[in-house]
Amino acid sequence: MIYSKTVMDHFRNPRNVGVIENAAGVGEVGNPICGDMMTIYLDIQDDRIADIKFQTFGCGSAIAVSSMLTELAKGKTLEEAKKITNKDVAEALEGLPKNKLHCSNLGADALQMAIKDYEDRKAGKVRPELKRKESHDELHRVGDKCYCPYCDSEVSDGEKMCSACLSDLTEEH
Amino acid sequence: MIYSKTVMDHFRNPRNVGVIENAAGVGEVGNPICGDMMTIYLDIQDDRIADIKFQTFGCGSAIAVSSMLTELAKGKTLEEAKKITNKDVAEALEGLPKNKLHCSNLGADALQMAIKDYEDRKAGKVRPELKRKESHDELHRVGDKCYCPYCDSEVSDGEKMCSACLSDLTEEH
Amino acid sequence: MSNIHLDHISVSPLLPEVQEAMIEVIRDFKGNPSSQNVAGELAAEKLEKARQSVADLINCDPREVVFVSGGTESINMAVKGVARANVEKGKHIVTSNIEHNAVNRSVKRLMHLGWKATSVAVNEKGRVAPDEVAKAIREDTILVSIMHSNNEIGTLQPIDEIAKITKEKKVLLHTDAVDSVGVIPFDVQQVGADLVSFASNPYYGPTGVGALYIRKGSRIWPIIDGGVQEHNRRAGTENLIGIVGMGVAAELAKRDMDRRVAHLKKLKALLVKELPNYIDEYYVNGDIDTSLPNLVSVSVKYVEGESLMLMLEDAGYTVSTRSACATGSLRASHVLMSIGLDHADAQGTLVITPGIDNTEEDILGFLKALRDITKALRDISPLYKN
Amino acid sequence: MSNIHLDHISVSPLLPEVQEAMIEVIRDFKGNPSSQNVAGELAAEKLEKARQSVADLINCDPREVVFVSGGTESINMAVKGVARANVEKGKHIVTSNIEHNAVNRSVKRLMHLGWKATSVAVNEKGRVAPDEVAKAIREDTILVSIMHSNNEIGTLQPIDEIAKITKEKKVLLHTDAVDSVGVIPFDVQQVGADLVSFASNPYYGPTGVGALYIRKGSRIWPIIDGGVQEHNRRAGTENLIGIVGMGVAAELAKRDMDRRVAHLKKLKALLVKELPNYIDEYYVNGDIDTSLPNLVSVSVKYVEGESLMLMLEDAGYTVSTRSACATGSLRASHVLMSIGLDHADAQGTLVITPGIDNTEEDILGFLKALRDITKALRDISPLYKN
Ligand SMILES: Cc1ncc(COP(=O)(O)O)c(C=O)c1O
Ligand SMILES: Cc1ncc(COP(=O)(O)O)c(C=O)c1O
Ligand code: FES
Ligand code: FES
Repeated sequence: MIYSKTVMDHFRNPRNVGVIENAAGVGEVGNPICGDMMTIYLDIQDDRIADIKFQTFGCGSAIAVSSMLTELAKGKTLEEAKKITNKDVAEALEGLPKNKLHCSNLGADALQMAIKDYEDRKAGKVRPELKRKESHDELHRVGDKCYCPYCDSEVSDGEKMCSACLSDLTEEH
Repeated sequence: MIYSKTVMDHFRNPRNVGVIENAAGVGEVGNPICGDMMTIYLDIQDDRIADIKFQTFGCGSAIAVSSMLTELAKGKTLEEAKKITNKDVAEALEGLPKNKLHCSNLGADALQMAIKDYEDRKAGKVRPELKRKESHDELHRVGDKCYCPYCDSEVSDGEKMCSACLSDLTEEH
Repeated sequence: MSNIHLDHISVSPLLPEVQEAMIEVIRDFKGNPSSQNVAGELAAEKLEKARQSVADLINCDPREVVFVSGGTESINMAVKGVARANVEKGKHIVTSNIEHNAVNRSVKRLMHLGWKATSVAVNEKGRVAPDEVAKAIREDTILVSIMHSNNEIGTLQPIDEIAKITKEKKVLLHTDAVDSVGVIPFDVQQVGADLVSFASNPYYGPTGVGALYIRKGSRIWPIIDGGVQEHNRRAGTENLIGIVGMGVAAELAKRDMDRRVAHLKKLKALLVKELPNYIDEYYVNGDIDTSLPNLVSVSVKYVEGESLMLMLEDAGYTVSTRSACATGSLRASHVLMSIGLDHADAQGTLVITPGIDNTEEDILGFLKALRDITKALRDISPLYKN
Repeated sequence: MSNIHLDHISVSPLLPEVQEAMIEVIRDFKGNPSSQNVAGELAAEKLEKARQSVADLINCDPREVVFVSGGTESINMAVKGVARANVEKGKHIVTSNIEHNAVNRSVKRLMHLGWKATSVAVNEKGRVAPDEVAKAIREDTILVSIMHSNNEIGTLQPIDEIAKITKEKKVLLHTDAVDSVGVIPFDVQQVGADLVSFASNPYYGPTGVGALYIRKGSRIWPIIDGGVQEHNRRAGTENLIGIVGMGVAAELAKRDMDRRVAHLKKLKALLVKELPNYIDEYYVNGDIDTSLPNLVSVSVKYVEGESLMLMLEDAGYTVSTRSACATGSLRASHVLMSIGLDHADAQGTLVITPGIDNTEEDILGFLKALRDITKALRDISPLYKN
């Protein structure tokens, strides 16, 4: 497997799968273009995540990220939960393949959106139609390196074309 | 071996090797650029080739060609000998590799030059300094096909450049 | 746990005869086919024997076969070599929108260097209409490159009809037949293409070896320059071990072709017939009537392909997927998009490619596993409302 | 009759360990390194293990190693790939006049497409002067390509000194090290080249497989486009059998390097020392002090190389020749011309390349055969007057 044992464990036996009816907060990210959609449902009691569930359409990495994220978040106060980053999730999973990093970028984002949704509603804001967040634009740069968003090869900074798949990179650079 | 059994036999045990002192006719062809030089010596009695010898600097094919040529010519009348062609020699050798055809082009040429040398001398012409005949210019076309004289690949007629070795073929075409 | 391999499009095991032939070369490796000595001549004989077997497989003259390092190099050589050799005539190429990346990226590379290309669209079964190809050919077109069979959906193209057009218009025709040659009957005289790219693994020979058929008289440049190997058309000391393997595989493919095709057709028919008894809400992609006998492409709605594939692997069945996630690319397959699938459905696409050693039991076992796993994944999918 | 192989430059037998490793892959051929499944991962592991062994052999990061189909492809990729990727900077290449045809013809191909090249002459020992390289570099030079060791005369080039120049002038440096890597110690950090082409057979691995070292950050384009293999730098399903063989050969070459070099040096010294006791009127070509330990080039006056070689083969000794006749070319070797041999002498040149299994008896036996055959051929040569 290209995945770590922990990833495979969460993928095969995902924790906290499902829907919370009338959830206090809901967050949705991703889109099926990248093959990846994630919905997080929160039950909040006393500013604490009493329950959390997810639904995911996505690859092994995306499912494992969702599962691990819910485990990390469950029981935490909202303040604590806000500090959970995508990096935390990836680390808890003992690493993700480089070309799957964008899947792991979704997990924490969905959680933060769900928390924001809860806070917005509490503040009496009209709940806007849930708009999925795309994550692809963030994928170009990982650490101090650039990767072609089309074929994932390393490209030099400033390059106007990916030399491998010949895609246009003028937007990125 | 890329050579037929007959070629190898004549190469390993060349017939009629050597020099005829004060030969009645001498013919020299080839040059060391192509790696190929051949000298034919004739002893003529009653318009008949009483003896014939050769010296050759060249590849297996060139040596076998020389040897076979002397066998074919020995004992023939001059009129008969004049009819010996390079093709006859190649056939008697049961074929030569395509890229060695130019070696076989030398044998009969050397014989014809030796006969001419004899006739010129008999006619009282001053014997000109022996000038070796080059054979490379003839190598471009074999049968109805053209071959690059530099790398021996087949080239289409009219092509200005060999597509394989990129040599200029404007002179040839 | 036992593993049932249903992913022959990714890799096929080597036939025992192929193995033995390769091992023999390995054990007694001592001639360079270009050397003028006894060992060299024996090596050259092996090389030429393989060339004859490969030529027999597609019914051509062995001198029209150039050995290369695989399907990809063969395609690169055909596309770039023809483009380079014919600049005086023009710089336009016609291709289709479901080609393998070896064709796509070769064409893209050329476009970056000033060539132009027209990509002909396929219908919802993945077929190219010969008319469309005819319309796309211009004064300055020097090459039409349309694949013979598609590696994701199996659809076969009417290359013979396209060949009539290209012949009339005096344009060279190349076909990527990597998944056809050795798998289904392929006679280059009937197919009519001027250049045919193919490999060895699809018919149980080694990977990393392939060939390009070049019809006599076709103008093409080498793309790998150097020594005089392959009649100056492809330089480099030969991969003799691989080439011998390819030769034996070709010989067996020709010998067993009818039997193999009949067996694979039977397995495919069973799979397609039984599918509705195991899952619902799916599509079978491509052209069922005119397609490879060893390939079934299924899009399972509401689930993603990589997770489906991984769970099937866990259950003992190896298949492949065309979901973006599995390939490390961020895009769904261009082939599935081209036949009109939406992104979510394309993401849930499995490519099932049985081989000659698979049985009907394998197919039925696979279907059971697919049923259970589809259910499990749909249960966690936000797209599935039941 | 027993055959003594003294032609390792043309082909070397596979080491037993290499054979076993390749046979193991053949027997259990079932994963595609790009596939996301157990078999695929095992295949990928084998691939990466080989990459590590190859990287260790030349002392680099495995990510700087791209597997290709041999020395020739590696050279084509380096020369053409760098040229293509750096057109904005310029279109001028510096090379030498004793390069292998893979470099020569790659450069010629580029020249046909508008690039310019300067070929630096070598001295009579076949050495390139770094000063000359410095002088040849222009504003628009994007690549210097000078071979590490010459395959006809064995001379080693001062690539490390040339690297200092190219580094300072910010020009990429490629070296064709096909006959050096695995044969003599080769540390890419010391050598300093940015791109290094090498193969596998020179150190008893299979033919048809090689690698290109690409120093991190070097601008280069792929020349074979398609799938995502080799980190998108070289497409095509991998020749796993060959690559595994190369990996094991690399491992053993590193392990046994000192012992092998010492043995070959001893054989070479014996051959060179004893030659005058067997034949007269000959030259040893190249730079005796700075050259490959496994290669002796001898020009025997008044005789032609192919006939010499064929008769030696008859007598049980395989060597190769650089005479035009033997290669099917009509020209004497450009390398021998470049070091100043005249045509006739060049035609009588033998390249004797002992291997690690040869003995001193082999060398002495060869010398005896050479003596007798030289005499026989001189006796029929019109050039020899005794
Ligand atoms: C110096 C040199 N460069 C390049 C090559 C070409 O390598 P290959 O035959 O592996 O393609 C060779 C080998 O024959 C060589 O000796
Ligand atoms: C249709 C098609 N074309 C080209 C290729 C590339 O062939 P190879 O992997 O042998 O380079 C493949 C194989 O994977 C293929 O299926
Ligand atoms: S969901 Fe996009 S790569 Fe995994
Ligand atoms: S003598 Fe020139 S090729 Fe034989």
